[in-house]
Amino acid sequence: MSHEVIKHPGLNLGAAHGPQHDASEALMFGFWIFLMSDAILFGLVFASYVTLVNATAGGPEPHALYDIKSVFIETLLLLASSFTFGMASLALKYQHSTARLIGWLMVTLVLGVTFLDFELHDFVSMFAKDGVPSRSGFLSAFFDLVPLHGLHVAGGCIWLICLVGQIAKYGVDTQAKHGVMRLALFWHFLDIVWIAIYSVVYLAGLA
Amino acid sequence: MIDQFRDDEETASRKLEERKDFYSYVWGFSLALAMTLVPFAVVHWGAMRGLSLLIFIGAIALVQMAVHFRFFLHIGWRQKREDLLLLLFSTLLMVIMGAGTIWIMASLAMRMSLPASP
Amino acid sequence: MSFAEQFQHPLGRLSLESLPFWQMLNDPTRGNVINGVIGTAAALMVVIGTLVTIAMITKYRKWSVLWSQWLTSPDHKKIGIMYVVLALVMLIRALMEALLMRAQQAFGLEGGFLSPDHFAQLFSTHGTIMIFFVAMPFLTGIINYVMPLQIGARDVSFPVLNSISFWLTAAGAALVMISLCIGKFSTGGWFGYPPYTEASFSPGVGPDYWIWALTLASLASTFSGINFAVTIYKKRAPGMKLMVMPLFTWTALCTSIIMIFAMPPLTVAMAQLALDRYLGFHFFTNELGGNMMNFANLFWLFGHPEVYILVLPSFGVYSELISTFSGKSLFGYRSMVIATMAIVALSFAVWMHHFFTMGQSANINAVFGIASMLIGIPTGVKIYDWMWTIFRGRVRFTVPMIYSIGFIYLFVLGGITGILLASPTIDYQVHNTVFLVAHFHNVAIPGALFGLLAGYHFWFPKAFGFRLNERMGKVSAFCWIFGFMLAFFPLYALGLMGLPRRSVAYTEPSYVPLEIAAFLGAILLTVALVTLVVQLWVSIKQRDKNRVFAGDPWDGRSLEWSVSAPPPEYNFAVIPVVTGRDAFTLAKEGGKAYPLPESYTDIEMPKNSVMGPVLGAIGFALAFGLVWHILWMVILFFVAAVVTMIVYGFARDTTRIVPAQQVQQEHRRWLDAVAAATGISRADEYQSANQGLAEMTIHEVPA
Amino acid sequence: MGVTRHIIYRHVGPDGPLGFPNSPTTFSEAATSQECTMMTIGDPCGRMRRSKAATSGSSVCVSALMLAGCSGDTHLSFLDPQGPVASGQRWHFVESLAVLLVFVAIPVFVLTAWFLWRYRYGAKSSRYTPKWNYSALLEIASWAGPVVIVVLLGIIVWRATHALDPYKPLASDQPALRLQIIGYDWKWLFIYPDQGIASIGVLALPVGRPVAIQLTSATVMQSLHIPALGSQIYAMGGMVTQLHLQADRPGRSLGENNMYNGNGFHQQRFSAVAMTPERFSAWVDEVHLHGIALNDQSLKHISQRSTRAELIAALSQPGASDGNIYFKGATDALFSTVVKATKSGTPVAPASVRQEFANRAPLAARKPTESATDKVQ
Ligand code: HEA
Ligand code: HEA
Ligand code: CUA
Ligand SMILES: [Cu+2]
Repeated sequence: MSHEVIKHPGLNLGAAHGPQHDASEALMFGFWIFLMSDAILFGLVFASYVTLVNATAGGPEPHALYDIKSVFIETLLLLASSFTFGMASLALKYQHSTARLIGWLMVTLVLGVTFLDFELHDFVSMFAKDGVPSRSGFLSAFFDLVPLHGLHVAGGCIWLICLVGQIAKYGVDTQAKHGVMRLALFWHFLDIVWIAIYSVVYLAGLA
Repeated sequence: MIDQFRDDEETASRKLEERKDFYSYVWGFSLALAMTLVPFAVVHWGAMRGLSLLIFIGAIALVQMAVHFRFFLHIGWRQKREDLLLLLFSTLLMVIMGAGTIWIMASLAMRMSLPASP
Repeated sequence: MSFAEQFQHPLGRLSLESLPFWQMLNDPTRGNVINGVIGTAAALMVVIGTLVTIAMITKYRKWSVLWSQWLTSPDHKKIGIMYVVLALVMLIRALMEALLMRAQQAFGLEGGFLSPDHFAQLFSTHGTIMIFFVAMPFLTGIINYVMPLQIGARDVSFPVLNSISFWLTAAGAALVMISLCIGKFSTGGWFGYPPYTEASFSPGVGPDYWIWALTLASLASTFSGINFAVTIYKKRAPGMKLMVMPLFTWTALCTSIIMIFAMPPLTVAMAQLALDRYLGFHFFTNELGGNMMNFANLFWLFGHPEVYILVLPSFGVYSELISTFSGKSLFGYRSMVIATMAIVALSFAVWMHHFFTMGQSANINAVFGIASMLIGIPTGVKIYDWMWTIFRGRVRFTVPMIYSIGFIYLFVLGGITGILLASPTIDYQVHNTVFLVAHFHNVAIPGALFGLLAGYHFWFPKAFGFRLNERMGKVSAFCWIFGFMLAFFPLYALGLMGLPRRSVAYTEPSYVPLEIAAFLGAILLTVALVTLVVQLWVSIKQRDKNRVFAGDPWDGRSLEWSVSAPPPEYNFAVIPVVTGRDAFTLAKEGGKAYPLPESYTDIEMPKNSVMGPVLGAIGFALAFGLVWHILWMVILFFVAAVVTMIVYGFARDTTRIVPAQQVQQEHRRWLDAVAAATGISRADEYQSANQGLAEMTIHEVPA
Repeated sequence: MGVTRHIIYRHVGPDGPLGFPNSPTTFSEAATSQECTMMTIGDPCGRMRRSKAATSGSSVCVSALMLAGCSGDTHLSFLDPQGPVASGQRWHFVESLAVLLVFVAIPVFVLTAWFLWRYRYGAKSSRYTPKWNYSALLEIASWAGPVVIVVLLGIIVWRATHALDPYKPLASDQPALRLQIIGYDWKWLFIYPDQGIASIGVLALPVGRPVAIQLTSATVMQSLHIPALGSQIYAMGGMVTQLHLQADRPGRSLGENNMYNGNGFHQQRFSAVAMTPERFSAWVDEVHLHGIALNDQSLKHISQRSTRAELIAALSQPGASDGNIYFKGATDALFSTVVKATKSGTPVAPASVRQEFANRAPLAARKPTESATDKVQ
């Protein structure tokens, strides 16, 4: 069993799921490619940020704007949500009860929404310190990069709600399974992007 | 009877697999947690400075990404070839594009500032 | 006026002034009248064209057929054809603009008849349309049609996504078209460098039209790329290993890879420019830390790989054609594949050669210059391998082959000028002169478009069941080739004489003769296009004489020739098993080309889906609202888009079954027709006798 | 000209850069106007004809200074080089082209034609090997050939790129002439900081002396290009690029902008006129005597979006009547002031986003420049 080739990134359903496992291969591969394309997108937004980080044009600088504690909490929230999503994936793979699957998904959702809430607070406090995107090239780049990740997370949250809705309506059918599996990839991927933001924007910015 | 036995064996192996999968997430989570905490502490309490700090942050970040890929996204050597190749190719492109951009922009910035004295 | 206020008016920035004839009526100076008349005529053509189309469809009661058979169809073959039709419609506009530009420049000594502003819109729309809404849809269409057939698949991996891609492209095209009727298009060229395209220098709607049209096209291409790549990786027929795939499929795969990775930089550039324009960010402005050089950097990170998106599928077509019409298997298959992959990799590493003159260090310039030249190596390998394929073959000078020969000669010249441009030292002299214009038309037309045209002639009988008129095809092909030479070779000389690109007029009398020659060339190109249209019309009239239902009119080599023409919606009654390269030729040689299956099974096919048209319409409306700052439209259609996708997530039961019995019936009917047909030799290819069954004649002729 | 309302700017000025009416020069009016007439007739390209806007008010044209520039055609191309940079580029171009034609084009052209003929369908006796698709020798040759060519070209390119880097000062025993160029829509302002003068429409250069140029733009991206003298380089707002040129002999070369920047783009041309050092200093003196003051007011006019002809009309001062404009009182500080001003823009202060947006000019109010230029065209 364990010598089986893993068919696609993320937790594989495994042979126990029969044709649903096989059918996931192309779908997951497609989504994986999409994520790679998205990764390039983020990479370039990062590159833009790096080229503009010194272009403060006399406006506020990273030190004056970033709140490392809040960012640290956000990081923990996201990390925890990745773990809880992992638990949801396990519930799916090992066919635990639907309630358990939904439960883990909801915990993940709560963590995600809390993250967004913290992030919004960060932005608002930056605004108050004249840290608005139209103030300088640096702030433009910041407000391109970090909210872009935030938007992705928000999209993930909406998707998550829809999946829960689908499960409520149709049970854990093929499409719901594939949905959860793709969202899992998406969620873990966003985590990786956040590590880059955490390190490049915040830690390095305050270093 | 034999069927029953086979089923039991299968459940047992699935149990085992589940444990393995579960610990993969636990490991991933703990490692990631550590790698979030350490650079945070270093920056927050100013244990390092300048370039070495930047390198440290960067290195830890890379390791943490690898950890996420391994334990959360389950990317490994038993992967289908195209999944792994895709990841490597994307990484290559990201390096070319990112490094190229920074190289070019830095050169331009250097050569285009207003000369100090006329 | 604040941001909120800008968006406050229910019609946003829309007003009567946005109509093309408004200025002419209010201020009837000579220049305004000329521009107004041309603009109004163009707008009328769009409006009338649309109305006539709608009227005709209504008159012949074709709406429901159109809707259920085409617009909502997830069938890759139909989507492919719709892409090509879209390309053709857009081509008509872009070609007319090209003609106008050439006419303007021919009379451009001291003025001409167009205003600079009008001319700027012409080159901007022409470039944008040709790249994004002619070449891209055309090649995407051909890949769509041919690739699944070549790999023995029933459809692409994500048929509905395919339809969505098409409709997003169409929405982008519609946005460019409507800019003729309402408002103006950008004047910043196809790459629209800021700060010129920033709100402070181009406050109008033009750049916004351009931004959103490109964004739609870019999204669509990303999805197409993903779709094709997954299809090729996961849906090949048994035995079709990667190194067995036909070369066109290889190039389709490589093109898809470029689409997947080259579109993000464009999306980023467009998004950042939009943020600058709409929300006052400072990515590319002069002031407050903006850095327009990064726009150039991002755009060409996309732009250079993009030109290989344009040319690679055509390389694939040439490979198929030259092998087929030389009656010989392709020389150096492995080299060809490696070369194609090398081009993909290199294409991402040379983008800076588009701005050698921006001022970076000589080291960087030299590195990127030499990297650009490296592309000459794999490209050269391809050229040589095609030559070795002809070598010791039996070449039939059919229309596609004439295009291929024109390609080899002209593309090598265009490639050479590319190599010249890749030398920073030379580029410092000819950058942004018409020498550059000559270069890229020289590679884009003989390289990309000739290939697509050749592919059109090659696969037309497969798609529609009858052959195109050969004689007119030849006339058209020669007009293309010589028209091209006449239209663009003079530009090399003009560029060396210092004429900048995008000049509406000039003061140098010595430019005139060359400009006139180029104008005549453009007329000849128009003749070529007209001939092409007439050819289509004539061929449709004569279609009964030229039917090739059996499906293999040219002694084809890959799987698409092994099914009927046109193929059934499920492509293959039974998925073929592949044993090696040139799968169909192998089967023919083994006498197993038309096997009779023992049994048939039910085939599962995707149901029609309204997602494509609906998302296309929403995308169009959203973009339109953004362009004109119509707030309610933006909100409404943004919500609509989200809701649509959510609803689609809840859709179940999206497939239907084609019963085995129906498959059997259709397949048997075709097999009977094949049995009834007589095989013809290659000499009789263009006779009515060609019913699509090739006589197997492989007689080696020893030295 | 009469056919349309376009005013295509002709090079009225270069040969007579100092078209000051009644300028008390050392040259007699009679002689110069006679010469003008003569040259007007003799000019094969009709370059001496003037657009109405440009000539109005000009009755005298002092062209003796520029005789050399007048004597032939404008040099358009680097294939007709007037200085060391352009001739280096020409040599590199010819060399590369030759390599490519001889080793790439000709073999492909000849072999393809030959193969096509020999292995045409009707040819019964030529060899036919439908299955033959591999030959190690041919494969190696197909890869190795291009590799060799690229290596060869690569060496040439590496050397040429470094040798002809536009940032690299030219070797010379004379000190370089400093020049600062600011791109405006749609004209270039040439500043001679050490001479304290400036000009629009004509760039005067002393022969044999390197010129060290700094460029910037007061508006959008532009590209300065004088083909017969040397490289082109972008000029960008808030940034400074550099270019080094030299003219070897007296003559007039075409200068232009190669980066599209709006309606007046094609009129953003000028003449680069190389002259002997003596004439150059005479020219400088002349400008000092008769130039317009380069002050806030004239700068305000210059920075409008206008063509040179429109600018002349707007300045409505003598000293601009030959189609070129000359300024005295140019300071060294002007260039860096423009760079800084463009870079900083108008700082925006507000603390809240709402106010931030409120500060942006209304779109409607930003329009007029376009219609203003439409009129002229
Ligand atoms: C694929 C790209 C493409 C193609 C095909 C063309 C085709 C043509 N182009 Fe253009 N052109 C561009 C891409 C292209 N162009 C770009 C990117 C620019 C730069 C814009 C800018 O400055 O920003 C430009 C700019 C440009 C200029 C402005 C030059 C300047 O800046 O000074 C001119 C001037 O005359 C010109 C002329 C022509 C002419 C005469 C044709 C044609 O007449 C040549 C004939 C080709 C065709 C008619 C199309 C091919 C035929 C088909 C696709 C067949 C379809 C058939 C079926 C579907 C069955 N082009
Ligand atoms: C289909 C499109 C297409 C293709 C295939 C190419 C192919 C190439 N292009 Fe071109 N290019 C464009 C479309 C294309 N280009 C466009 C649209 C622009 C302008 C955009 C704009 O500004 O608007 C442009 C601009 C452009 C520039 C920028 C110039 C400038 O802005 O100043 C450069 C510079 O290096 C360049 C180089 C090349 C090179 C080296 C190749 C090579 O790939 C060519 C390789 C082919 C050969 C060399 C011939 C065959 C080879 C042999 C027979 C083997 C032996 C030869 C050697 C070893 C050398 N191109
Ligand atoms: Cu020469 Cu006036
Ligand atoms: Cu390129």
